Amino acid sequence: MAEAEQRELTYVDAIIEGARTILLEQDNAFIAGEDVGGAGGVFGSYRGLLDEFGPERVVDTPISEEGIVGLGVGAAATGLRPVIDIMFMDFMGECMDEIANQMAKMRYMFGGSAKLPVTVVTMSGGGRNLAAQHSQSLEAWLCHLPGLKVVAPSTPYDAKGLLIAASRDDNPVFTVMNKMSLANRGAVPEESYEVPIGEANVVREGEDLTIVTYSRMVSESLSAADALAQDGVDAEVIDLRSLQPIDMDAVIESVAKTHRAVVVHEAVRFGGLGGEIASQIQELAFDELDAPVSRVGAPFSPVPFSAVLEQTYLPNADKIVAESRSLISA
Amino acid sequence: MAEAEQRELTYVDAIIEGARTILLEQDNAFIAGEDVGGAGGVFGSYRGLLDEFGPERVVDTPISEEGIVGLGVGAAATGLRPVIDIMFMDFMGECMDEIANQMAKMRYMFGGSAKLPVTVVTMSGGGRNLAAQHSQSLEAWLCHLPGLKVVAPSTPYDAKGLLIAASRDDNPVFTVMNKMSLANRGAVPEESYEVPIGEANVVREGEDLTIVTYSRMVSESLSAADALAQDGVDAEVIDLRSLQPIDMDAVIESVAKTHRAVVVHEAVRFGGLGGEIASQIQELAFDELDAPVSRVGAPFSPVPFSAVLEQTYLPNADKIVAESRSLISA
Amino acid sequence: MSTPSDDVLLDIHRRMVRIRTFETEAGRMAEAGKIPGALHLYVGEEAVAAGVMVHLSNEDWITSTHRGHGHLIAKGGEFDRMFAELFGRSTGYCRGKGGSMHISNMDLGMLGANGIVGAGPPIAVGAAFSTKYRKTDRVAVTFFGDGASNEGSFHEAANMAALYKLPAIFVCENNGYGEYTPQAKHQAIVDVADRASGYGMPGVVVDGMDAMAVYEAADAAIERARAGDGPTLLECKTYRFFDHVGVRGMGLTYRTDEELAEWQKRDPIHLFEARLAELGVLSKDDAVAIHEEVLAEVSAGIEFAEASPTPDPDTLLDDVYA
Amino acid sequence: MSTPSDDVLLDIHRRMVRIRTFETEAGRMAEAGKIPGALHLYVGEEAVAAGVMVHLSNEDWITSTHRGHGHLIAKGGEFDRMFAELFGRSTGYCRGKGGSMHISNMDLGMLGANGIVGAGPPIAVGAAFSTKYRKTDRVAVTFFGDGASNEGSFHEAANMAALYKLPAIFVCENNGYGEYTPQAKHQAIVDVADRASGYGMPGVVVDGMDAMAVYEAADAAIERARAGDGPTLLECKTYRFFDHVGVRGMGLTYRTDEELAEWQKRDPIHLFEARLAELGVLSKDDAVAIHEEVLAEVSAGIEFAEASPTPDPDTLLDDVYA
Ligand SMILES: Cc1ncc(C[n+]2csc(CCOP(=O)(O)OP(=O)(O)O)c2C)c(N)n1
Ligand SMILES: Cc1ncc(C[n+]2csc(CCOP(=O)(O)OP(=O)(O)O)c2C)c(N)n1
Ligand SMILES: [Mg+2]
Ligand SMILES: [Mg+2]
Repeated sequence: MAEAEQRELTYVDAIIEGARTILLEQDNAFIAGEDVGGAGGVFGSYRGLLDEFGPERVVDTPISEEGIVGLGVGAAATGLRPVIDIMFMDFMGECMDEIANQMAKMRYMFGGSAKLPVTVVTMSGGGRNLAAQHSQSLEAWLCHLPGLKVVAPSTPYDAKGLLIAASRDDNPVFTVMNKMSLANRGAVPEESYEVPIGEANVVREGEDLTIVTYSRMVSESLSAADALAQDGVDAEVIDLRSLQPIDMDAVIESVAKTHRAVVVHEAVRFGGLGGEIASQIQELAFDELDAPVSRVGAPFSPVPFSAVLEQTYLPNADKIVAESRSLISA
Repeated sequence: MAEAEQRELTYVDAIIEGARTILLEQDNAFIAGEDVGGAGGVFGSYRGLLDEFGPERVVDTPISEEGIVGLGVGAAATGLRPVIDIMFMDFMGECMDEIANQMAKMRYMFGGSAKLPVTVVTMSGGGRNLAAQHSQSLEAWLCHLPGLKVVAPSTPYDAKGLLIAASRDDNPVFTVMNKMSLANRGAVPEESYEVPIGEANVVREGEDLTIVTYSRMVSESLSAADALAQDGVDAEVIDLRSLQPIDMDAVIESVAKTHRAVVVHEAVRFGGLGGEIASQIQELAFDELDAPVSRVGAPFSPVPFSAVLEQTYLPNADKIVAESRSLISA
Repeated sequence: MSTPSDDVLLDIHRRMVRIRTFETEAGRMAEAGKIPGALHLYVGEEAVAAGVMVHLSNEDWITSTHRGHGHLIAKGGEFDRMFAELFGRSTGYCRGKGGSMHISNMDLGMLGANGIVGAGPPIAVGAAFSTKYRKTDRVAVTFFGDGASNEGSFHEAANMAALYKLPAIFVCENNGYGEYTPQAKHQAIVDVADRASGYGMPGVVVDGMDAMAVYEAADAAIERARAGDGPTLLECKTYRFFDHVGVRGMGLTYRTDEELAEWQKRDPIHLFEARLAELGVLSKDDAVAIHEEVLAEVSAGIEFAEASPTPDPDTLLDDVYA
Repeated sequence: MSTPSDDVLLDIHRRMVRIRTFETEAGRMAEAGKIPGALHLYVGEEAVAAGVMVHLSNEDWITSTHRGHGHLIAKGGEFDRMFAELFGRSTGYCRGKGGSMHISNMDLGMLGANGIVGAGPPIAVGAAFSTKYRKTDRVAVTFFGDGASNEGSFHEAANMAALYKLPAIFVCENNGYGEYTPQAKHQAIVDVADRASGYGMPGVVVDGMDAMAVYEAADAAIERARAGDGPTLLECKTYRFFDHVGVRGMGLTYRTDEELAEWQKRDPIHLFEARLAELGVLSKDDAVAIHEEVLAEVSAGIEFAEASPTPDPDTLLDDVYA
């Protein structure tokens, strides 16, 4: 890569740049959501776009999530390429019908005659003391719905590249961003590029253990890998990036080498995507496994407000290390 | 059991009897939902109750799922014991906020000061050519939500007993009924009784293989077990009955005996509850397993309309047999 | 507003007859066990679909409901592919994957029947946004029932349409019941159109059994939309002559035979034929001929469907993704 | 309607001062980094909570919003346990699990602040159903913003309340903005109260900066509810003096200093104190004394919170289930 490309951006600026690229490249693309225009998004992730592209293409909406997603479905089916913002992932409860029964199924129900090139951008995760209704990681709901694609970038590079890829995809794609990652910095090329949907990224190579993860837990897993290295345990870390479709080939290849796997996500462990991944690993690589596939996720409670409770609640490097150690000694 | 108790009822009549028992036993209980009163429920599951208990206690509602669930939340928090009907499970998309962010979390967010004794009754499953929006099995969404309990009766006996247990529980409980089971007959005692929430039922004992399942797939699994018996494979079948909490002790006890397990549900396989169960089995009984835990579920598509496609789509005894055979030969 | 030409009057009439005949025969097929699943028939409400749709072209969009055949027929749907869909055949509009509740045709601008009550209005708002974004003069019409007007989705869509002055028309087909629940037991108002002012759009009540009245009111609403003046809520008072599902349905006693008979006296097709006869546009004999012609087409459609293959099981996973 | 006694007037005044002082100090604490998470302050809108809540007892229920401290204080919330909650301490009303957005007290009939815009109205309908079911004369009041009036949940709840003639009062706190979006950019109407007729309930607009006007309008609505005549939509025109979140928030330019200054001239506490002085009910000196007294209570509350322990991590999984 050329020097010029080593420019660093924050995760939030990478989202802005991705969104801007979409509006520049695709005449039929527009952004709609609560406070995406005048306010530039409550996380700042659309800052400046209203001024540059005007209110036809950067559309402030009423607080009407079902209406907003329906707008995206109807506009996409009739030839536009909407980028729909659902401010917090927790608010999906207000629009799951338009997501699950319309957006995900319209093409299939219509026998293939409709095309739904809609991108949904939303924020997941805890860590900001926002309590039970503003801190959830509900990607498991989405990944269970045939017809949707789901990506979850962990870095500024992936945030921009996956957002652009999502917008170019002719299917509904959810880009699940993470609100604790907004200020993280990383290299982001200025030009337009795609991170292909469905390809995992081996972010650390290792021999002893595979950590399969995504979103904010990638950095926690890398920290955990560093700590494990001190003990002489060499962990491989896979950033899935795409959750639906999911790159199980990359996971199985790694497990065939390390013979041990731990699946890590911030979402509640019970019923989270980790169950699917762990199940598939043991289905596909049973004979390779020297120990059960284990999982790290949040315990079975809503996200608490108080910092001490929230920090106890959230998965982190320490918990990944502990789970990995017990896996190694198993 | 005495002779008198061998009375048989259909699944739908068992629901009626359960609902009637609740209204008879609990003054603060009422039923609310679309067409539950005048029409006795579109599946007939509340037939006669309006006449017996009057419109204060059997309440027809507008088509307003979010309002209806909110009614249940507010009424439960203030001292009543609502039974809320969501006609088809597919319609949960219209009310997931009141389910996920209010009902499931209110108690926790309030530090324990609120109590939410609300029962939700809903119908799941395909097989009736009702296509993509009236045939889903979305229990995985619910089981991922701390604060909710979820049960899924397979027999008339369990339908009545779990419904009564749900209504006596001081927590929100979803009783996920199955629309293809409505005409099934089985022994149902006339008196009031509970099927305890959280206890699985070993419905067939066997030595070679454990089939873990629930709802309508219990009968398919029993048929599969019969077919397998012809091949000399002796399958144990566990009807989970309760999905949250889930009786993993019963499952693990069985797997420790059979050393092989297949998890079966009608829901889409990817991201379904089967992933959680299979993961837990290999976590808790890794050394007992002679083969990977396998899963039978629906393929990754919406439910199609046409009978030939729907029958291809739905999990059934044949598919369970095939999966079991490959597990045995593994 | 100009009075409709004879051609337009005959066009409206034919659309109504097409719906009536298709639906009546579909009901028969269902009773004969040839149509699986749930069938919500439009008989009695024909004047609404015909009176609105005659104003639209294939570039105008509509969203429909569970009771959607009438909308599709009025928008130009062909009997053969419609019956094929209801029968679950691979030649159906949805290749057998949708059935009655999802029947659709994108080429005709018909964004699908919908199994979810109230799901249509937000989608229509998206379609209206789309035509405005592309600076066309096309409109989007969303049909929904009195029952659906109590869904939050209607509210959100209506507010957004008025806010953005979108070329959307909200057509409430008020047939007095949501399933088996009479309107008085699902809302405390008589006219759904009263909700319009709460969004800042005009609300109009029209006799939904009178195709001419619907035609005129729809004309005004669509003109308004095309002129950039925003949406209208058009409530059409109508009645379904068949049961909620199928022809006679569950045999419930939620409505009386007398009530039905009273409304049947105002059968929209009879009323319109009388009017056309009065105007000298359509003689009794001509009307009979049209009914027969359409019935022949319907029969041909049924034959086509019956002769069509069921979907290849291998197509199960097709079209989940583009 | 009877004119309020001096005691009632002083009661309203004190409730307003309690809110103002609590919120101002909470803002200060947040800026000092002592309150984690998001803090939506009620300063400027005190007349609404006070004018409504003075009619209610602990047996009447309310639902609140993300901007909920004012409602809880007016309903009898105590400063010490409120600050403890905002600080995330185990002595807080929610034992540190809820924080500002979920602060609640069931004993006071306060069904929680709510992080989900529009989630409250359906819950209030449930509470109103409950009081009616048990044949008490208690009511349920739901507070919600102009922005929230565009959520489908409001629509469904309003329709149900009117249909069942429930003792519910829908209090819209129209402060002209949903976050950073002015009302004109989120709905095409000026008065949210115009939506009432679409449900079959009266809609009333009142000056939300005038505690007396709110008092009177709330009195009528609550009386109507208690009499079994059903719900009312009461829209209070008000303004928040602080930003959407925190005191000065994101420093956006979505509203002007002039607009703020214009509204501050009609500070509800100043207006009411002038009125009480005119009526001879409260002298300037007495008012100052009350402010000081309340400030002392607030300070004590903060001290209590600061001295309180953080929750024991072992309580994390408590109270997920009963
Ligand atoms: C979200 C949702 N809730 C409930 C239903 C079940 N349902 C199907 S049709 C119907 C009645 C609809 O009434 P209305 O909107 O008046 O239309 P009509 O049937 O009278 O044409 C109901 C409740 C549904 N399909 N979707
Ligand atoms: C369902 C949902 N959508 C969006 C948000 C984000 N949000 C929080 S407050 C707010 C504005 C609410 O406006 P309004 O109802 O007028 O209340 P105000 O803040 O003015 O008191 C928004 C959009 C949310 N919390 N919940
Ligand atoms: Mg109707
Ligand atoms: Mg506001």
